[in-house]
Amino acid sequence: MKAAIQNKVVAVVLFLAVAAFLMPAAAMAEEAVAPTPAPAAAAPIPAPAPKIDTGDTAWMTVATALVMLMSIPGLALFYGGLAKTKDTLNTMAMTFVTFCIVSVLWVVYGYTLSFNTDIGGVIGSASKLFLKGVGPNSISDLAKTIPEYIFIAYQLTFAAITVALASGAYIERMKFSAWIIFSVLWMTVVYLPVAHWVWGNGFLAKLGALDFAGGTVVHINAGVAALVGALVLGRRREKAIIPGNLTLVVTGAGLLWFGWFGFNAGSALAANGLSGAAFINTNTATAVAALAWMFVEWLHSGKPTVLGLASGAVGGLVAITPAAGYVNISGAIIIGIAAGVIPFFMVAKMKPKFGYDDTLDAFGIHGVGGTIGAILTGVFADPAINDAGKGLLYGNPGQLLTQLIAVAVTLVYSGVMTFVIFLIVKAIVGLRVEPEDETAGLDESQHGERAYN
Amino acid sequence: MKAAIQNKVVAVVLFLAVAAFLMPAAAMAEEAVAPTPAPAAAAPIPAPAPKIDTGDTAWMTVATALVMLMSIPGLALFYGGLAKTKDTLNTMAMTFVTFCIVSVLWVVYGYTLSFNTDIGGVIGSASKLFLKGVGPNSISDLAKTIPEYIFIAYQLTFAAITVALASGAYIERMKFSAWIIFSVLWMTVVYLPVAHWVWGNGFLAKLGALDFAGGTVVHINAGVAALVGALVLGRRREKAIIPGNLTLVVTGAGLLWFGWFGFNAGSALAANGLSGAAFINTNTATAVAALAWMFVEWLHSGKPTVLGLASGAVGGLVAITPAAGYVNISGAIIIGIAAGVIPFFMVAKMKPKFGYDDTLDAFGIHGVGGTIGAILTGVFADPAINDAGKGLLYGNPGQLLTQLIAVAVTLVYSGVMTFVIFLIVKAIVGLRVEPEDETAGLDESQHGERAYN
Amino acid sequence: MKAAIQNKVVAVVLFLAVAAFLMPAAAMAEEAVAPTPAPAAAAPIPAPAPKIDTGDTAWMTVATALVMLMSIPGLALFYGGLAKTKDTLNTMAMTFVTFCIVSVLWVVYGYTLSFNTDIGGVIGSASKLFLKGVGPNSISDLAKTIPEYIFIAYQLTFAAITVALASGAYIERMKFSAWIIFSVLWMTVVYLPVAHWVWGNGFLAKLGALDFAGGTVVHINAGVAALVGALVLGRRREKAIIPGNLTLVVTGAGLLWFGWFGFNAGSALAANGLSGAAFINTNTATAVAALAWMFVEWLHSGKPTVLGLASGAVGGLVAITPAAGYVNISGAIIIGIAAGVIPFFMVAKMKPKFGYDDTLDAFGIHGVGGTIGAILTGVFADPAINDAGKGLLYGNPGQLLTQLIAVAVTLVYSGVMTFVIFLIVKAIVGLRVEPEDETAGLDESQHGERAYN
Amino acid sequence: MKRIEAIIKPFKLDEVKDALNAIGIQGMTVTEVKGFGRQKGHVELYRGAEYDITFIPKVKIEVVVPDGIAEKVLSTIQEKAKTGKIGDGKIFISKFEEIVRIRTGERGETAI
Amino acid sequence: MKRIEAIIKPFKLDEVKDALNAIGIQGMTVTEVKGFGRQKGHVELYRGAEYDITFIPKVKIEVVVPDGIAEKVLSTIQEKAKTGKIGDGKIFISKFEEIVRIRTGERGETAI
Amino acid sequence: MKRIEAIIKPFKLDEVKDALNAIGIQGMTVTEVKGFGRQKGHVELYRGAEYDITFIPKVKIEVVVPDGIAEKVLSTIQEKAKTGKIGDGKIFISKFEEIVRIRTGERGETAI
Ligand SMILES: Nc1ncnc2c1ncn2[C@@H]1O[C@H](COP(=O)(O)OP(=O)(O)O)[C@@H](O)[C@H]1O
Ligand SMILES: Nc1ncnc2c1ncn2[C@@H]1O[C@H](COP(=O)(O)OP(=O)(O)O)[C@@H](O)[C@H]1O
Ligand SMILES: Nc1ncnc2c1ncn2[C@@H]1O[C@H](COP(=O)(O)OP(=O)(O)O)[C@@H](O)[C@H]1O
Repeated sequence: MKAAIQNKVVAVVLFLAVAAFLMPAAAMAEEAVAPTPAPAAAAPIPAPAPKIDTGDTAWMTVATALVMLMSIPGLALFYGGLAKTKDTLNTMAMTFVTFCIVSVLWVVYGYTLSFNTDIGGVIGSASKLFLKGVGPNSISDLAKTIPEYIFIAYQLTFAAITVALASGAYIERMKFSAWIIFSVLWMTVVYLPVAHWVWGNGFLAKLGALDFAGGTVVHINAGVAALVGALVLGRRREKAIIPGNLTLVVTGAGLLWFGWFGFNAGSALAANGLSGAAFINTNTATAVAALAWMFVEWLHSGKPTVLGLASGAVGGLVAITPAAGYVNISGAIIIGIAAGVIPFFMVAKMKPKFGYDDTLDAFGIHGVGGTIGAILTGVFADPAINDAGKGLLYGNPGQLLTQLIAVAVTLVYSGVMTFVIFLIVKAIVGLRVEPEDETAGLDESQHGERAYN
Repeated sequence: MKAAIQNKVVAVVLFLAVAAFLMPAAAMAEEAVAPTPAPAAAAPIPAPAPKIDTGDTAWMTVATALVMLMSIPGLALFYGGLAKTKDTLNTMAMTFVTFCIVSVLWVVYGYTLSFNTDIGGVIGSASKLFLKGVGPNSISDLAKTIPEYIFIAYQLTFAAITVALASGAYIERMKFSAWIIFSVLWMTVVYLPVAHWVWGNGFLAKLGALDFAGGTVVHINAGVAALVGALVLGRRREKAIIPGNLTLVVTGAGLLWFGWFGFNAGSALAANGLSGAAFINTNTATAVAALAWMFVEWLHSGKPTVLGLASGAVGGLVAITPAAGYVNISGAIIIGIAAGVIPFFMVAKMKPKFGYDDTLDAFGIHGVGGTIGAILTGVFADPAINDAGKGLLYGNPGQLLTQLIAVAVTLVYSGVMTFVIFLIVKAIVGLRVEPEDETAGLDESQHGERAYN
Repeated sequence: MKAAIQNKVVAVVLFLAVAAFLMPAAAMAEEAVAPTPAPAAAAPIPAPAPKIDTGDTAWMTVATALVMLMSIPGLALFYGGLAKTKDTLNTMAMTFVTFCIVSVLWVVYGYTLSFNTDIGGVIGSASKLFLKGVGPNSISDLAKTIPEYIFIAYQLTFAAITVALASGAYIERMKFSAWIIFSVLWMTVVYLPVAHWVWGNGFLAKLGALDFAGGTVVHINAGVAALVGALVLGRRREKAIIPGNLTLVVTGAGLLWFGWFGFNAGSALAANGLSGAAFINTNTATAVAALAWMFVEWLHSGKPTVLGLASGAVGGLVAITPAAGYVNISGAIIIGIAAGVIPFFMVAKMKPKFGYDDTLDAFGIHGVGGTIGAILTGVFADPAINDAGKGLLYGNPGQLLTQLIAVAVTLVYSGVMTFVIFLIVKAIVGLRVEPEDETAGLDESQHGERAYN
Repeated sequence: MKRIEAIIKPFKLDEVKDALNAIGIQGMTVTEVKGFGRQKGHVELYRGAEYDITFIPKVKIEVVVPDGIAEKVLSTIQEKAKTGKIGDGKIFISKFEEIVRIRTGERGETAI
Repeated sequence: MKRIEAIIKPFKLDEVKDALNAIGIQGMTVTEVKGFGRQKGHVELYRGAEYDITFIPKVKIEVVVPDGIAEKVLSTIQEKAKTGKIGDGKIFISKFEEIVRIRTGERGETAI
Repeated sequence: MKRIEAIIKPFKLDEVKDALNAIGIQGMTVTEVKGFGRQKGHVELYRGAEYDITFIPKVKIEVVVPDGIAEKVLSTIQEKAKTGKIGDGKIFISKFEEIVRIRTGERGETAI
């Protein structure tokens, strides 16, 4: 038994090394895809000469800490509280371990492959492995008023939570060792390229796709992975969501909302009017979505639930993410309504119909919400808020098309790759725990712990 | 049953619309009250030419997020943990839903009616409904170094938590639908004008009333509403406070303390020496009050309780709120002592005597604490800390009088209006849940959920 | 009984007063120790002319709030969740009350004795008792771009958490009154001088000891106090760690990690490339240590525990603390590995051997982790990151020696003084609760409360 | 001596307890249980989707009384715990051999 | 009428419940308990160090049934709750005097 | 065979358990309960104001033993659980018909 585990552990470590050096190569292979170049700014406010500004640095340092908080304990609490009591710790551990894994891999090879000089629109140059050449005075071309170290850390937190989000669809049945290997592979093979395509001057950026804070890169990406993984894993023995502790869910939702200001307003990469716009758009869409979900549920199921309020809020946060720095307040309100109503019907009506077992609706909320946001950004992007984005309503139907392309590309790439990765993981350590371990709870079987004693 | 709820929901939505447009009119009616003008600065540090400063913007962006955190999950945890286990979720939901409601109404009509150009000292002009005309480059005259969007969001968080604070007096018996309607009405009819009077260049500002971060606008205002509401609602069937989960209370208290730095130091609307003074005054008064409450309780009841520490801390935070940017460290210490001792006797001795059922002492702590702070500000305001404020001790007895007037006005206005609002709510949906539902717990009856499974 | 308590309370209060004025004297006595002067900068980035920078102020204001959060609720949750359910509240109360006590004493005499003008390398001048002469425009020579008020508050939060850390070794048996008196004495007699020696231009600073954010001052200092105290207190009746609520532990660990960015990156006392380096080093070492602990435990005990992940993360945070602003990313990774592996064996193998009862391993993690960090800082300090520090690897073996001296001095001084203080406390109120109270739980016996109802 | 065990709806506990005190019952022991009977569980909604919960929270009351007043106790509980809706619960009566008061060592009826 | 009490492993509860429903059992009461027997507690690891936990979580099932089907219930529980490992638990059978359905006041077998 | 049920103060559990092990008791089941008796609840203080708590937390121990050693078990529990203060609790002894060990199907004394 121990031996078995040792092998698994070794496997993990080995793969980690391999992955690190396969990547660039793997990346080249895709070069073909790269289309006609055309500049696009990830940081909407162009900063003339690179110079560290203490105010922008102060804000982005805090923003980075805020996004870290979204994972631990934010998402860990939100997901952990929704899991059955006997699976609470395992659910929290999935987010915790993933944040740690990505943190390490990011400084080793993640940052350089996603945000270093673009290679053919597909991947970043490997020249900054282990942050080679980066020092306290370095500044990235993608964030010209803050230390590169902060930019690296900021992007790290996005990579980490994206992987962690997918876990919501896998909990209550997936082996912890399988999850660890999945995190390494998925972050490497899926997140890095997609982040590069959209934010690292990759081909989607060059296409002019708008994604202020991660509708496609983060939420659609993770949402699709969630769906595919849930299908490969299969259904749990006890289907229901039986939230072990809803006070944790409310706490987690609150911390996510709080941290999301770093996520969205921080994506301006500076402290200015644009970050201000992203801030108030985020709060507005979130509040609207929470109320929308609550009222729809009230009419539909007869009672307004606390879980509904929290779910709607998260739906709103997700949907406003790509739009936060592009739309005006009316746009934010409309996106909020859509984000409260559509995911509700998705998880309450569609899911039971289709019958896939996405435990905590990572697809229903993040996949669907992200898609809503990405598309509506193409509709409501208001040049008066950010001249980098002009939507359908403001006479630029092309933008909507671009958005659809970006969504489709992410959807297909993430879907296919996730499937492949699951097969690999299955081959290495297997995917599901033993039936008896599932009934007894994963806290006991995977960690030998109980949440409450 | 469903139909019944539908009607209620509709009612809510309708009123929301109505209120939005009645307000300005309603406001005019009060014009008479407006006294002789006389300038007064809400933001104590006058910024010469309006220009966005990245440092101030960084701080105020974070401060806004911090005050948001005070509501969700801060106050939700503090109140939710004190409620009986069977009422925990409903208590959390009250704060959650109110934050969402106020967030929406604020951008629709709240901001413009309270902080837009003064009309006769009574209300703000309605010209910025839906933030009309506000953009990334807008700057408010009330905060000349940060984007108006951030100023709007910052003030939003104050409005939201003020309404939520009152819920502490109503929990364990009030219908959720009644609370929703109350939130809409009270924020509209009570909070908006009072905030305008004190901070929006309204008549109290012109009178020269000092309220650095909300002793009158937030705490007295909410505290009086709590008392009046508790009297109208009547007593619960099971009187006791039986804290369902004191670990949530400690967590909530900690997050409130943390967020309150944004509340008080943020009220300098800049990152400077004054925000620094407000910061250390806040921490000092809070610590002193927590210890004062603990020691008094120790002597009085034989044991120092954790709830006592937490309650004292909140009392200190409340009392230092109006004074934070005006007094020196000795003033902060004295205010802290008063805030630890007086509320203790208020809730431990007076409340049982009077026999009103203010479940979580929203009046005993916020109403009383806010009054202590508002009055002592008139005594200890030290021009060496902030030349905008000069108290009795520094040769300006008039200030004390002004403070008393501000307290009295808020007290009467909030008291009367809250009473009227409760009658209206009662007429629309009724105030209390059925007796059986109260015994079974509001989580089950109002939301169909249980905190722990 | 009540009388008894009264006397105790009086004793506390009295001592508090006495201590305040004994200190300077007591300090003089130690003057002899002071060695040859030699300048050393606590704030690694020398700011030319003292002038408040809004960006630096914004960051340091937030950093201060973040470190406050580490104590309440961060540490309170981490420790409280690990305690037995019947001792949870008492454990949380220890951190809570200590933060309050230190907050008050700090503005009374703590700040001036540790950070005011150096007297013979041993203690600070008493001229700023009650912050005399400090105003909104004051700036400390030790932090030239932020208001002195913020610098005072920032250092306050370090003093508070250092005392609180030691409680982890004492819980489940120590009288609450004894802990209160201990907090007052230890902060006064141990923390103030040591902080001055290293950060207040005391003799260790002059020696050139490197301690970026508190490896010696905070963690070794508290860790040794923990060990000595645990030995004096003796073993508990029920030895085991039986974590009452591991969800609180994960939450606490997350908040500690989050707040630690303020602790480490904030120690640059500015928002710049150095704070950026400290930030990413902190995150990297923490993630590596968490994974290291988890994998070692997996191999050693057969299962990766959630408690292991959290413990490793804290170990990493501790170890990187003194090094954060001096080492490069490779240094951070190596320190992380050491911090994950060594403390694991310390608590899993050594502790049972030695048989002392350090309940929550305050020594095993903070004492040991702090020592690892302090020593490795002498090895890996890279002048390219911070020219104030040059380690063995970069041709300066002397630094390693200096680090060892600093560690030894702290170790001996803290150890001896803690022992003396425990004898004094024992004489005043006694150390341990009654056996029956220990079995019944300290929540009931010390506070008359239960965590969950 | 008889032991009377009743499984009732939690929110009825206080009413039943007060009524039993009123008729002079010396003591009582309460246990939180869950169960099902005619009342076949209920439906809960999470995110709009329905899930069946088989077991419903109940409380079990145990009272030990002298034979004489058993019937009285029985009827008191039955009357107070009754809502008329299914799920009201059951009362079990059994007899047992001996009772001891730990504090004093008394046995039999005096120990009740 | 007989009362059958079984102390079983928690994760076996659903299986046993379904089996009992299958043979037409009307109701059941479940209590969370902890205990030890042959299975003398277990070892838990915190921070790598071992600690003995004497009591292991179990659930107690109570079913009241007419004498006739007692044996059937007994064997059903025994078969479904069995894993063959120690710690499987015990079944206790006792009889009692009377049962009352609170809702209706019915007594005896009809009240089960 | 006899079933001995004791309601004791929680902090006495370990002492009683160890004493019973010492006299060779094979197994035991423990349930958390709350109750009142002579000891009429207690007062708790929240924010300085007093509130009555009727029910006090207790634990119920159940031990099934051969008739022979019942008395011994009884006196052991009584002695170990006793503090002399009210609230010490009660011991109930009842007999029952049959016991089955789930793992093996054994019945009667051998199954204890
Ligand atoms: N045969 C039984 N054996 C044990 N407990 C039972 C039995 N029948 C009912 N109960 C207990 O009584 C509770 C209420 O019983 P139920 O049948 O739902 O109400 P009613 O008696 O009104 O039909 C159930 O939840 C269960 O705990
Ligand atoms: N003599 C006893 N009296 C009361 N409960 C018992 C007794 N023996 C066992 N139990 C209960 O049954 C559970 C399982 O018993 P155990 O002896 O461990 O399994 P097995 O019957 O397979 O040996 C124990 O945890 C305890 O709760
Ligand atoms: N008549 C009774 N029926 C059921 N349980 C009882 C009865 N009397 C006492 N108990 C239980 O015993 C516990 C202690 O009893 P109490 O009377 O307070 O102590 P003492 O026996 O020392 O007077 C009570 O909390 C209750 O759980």
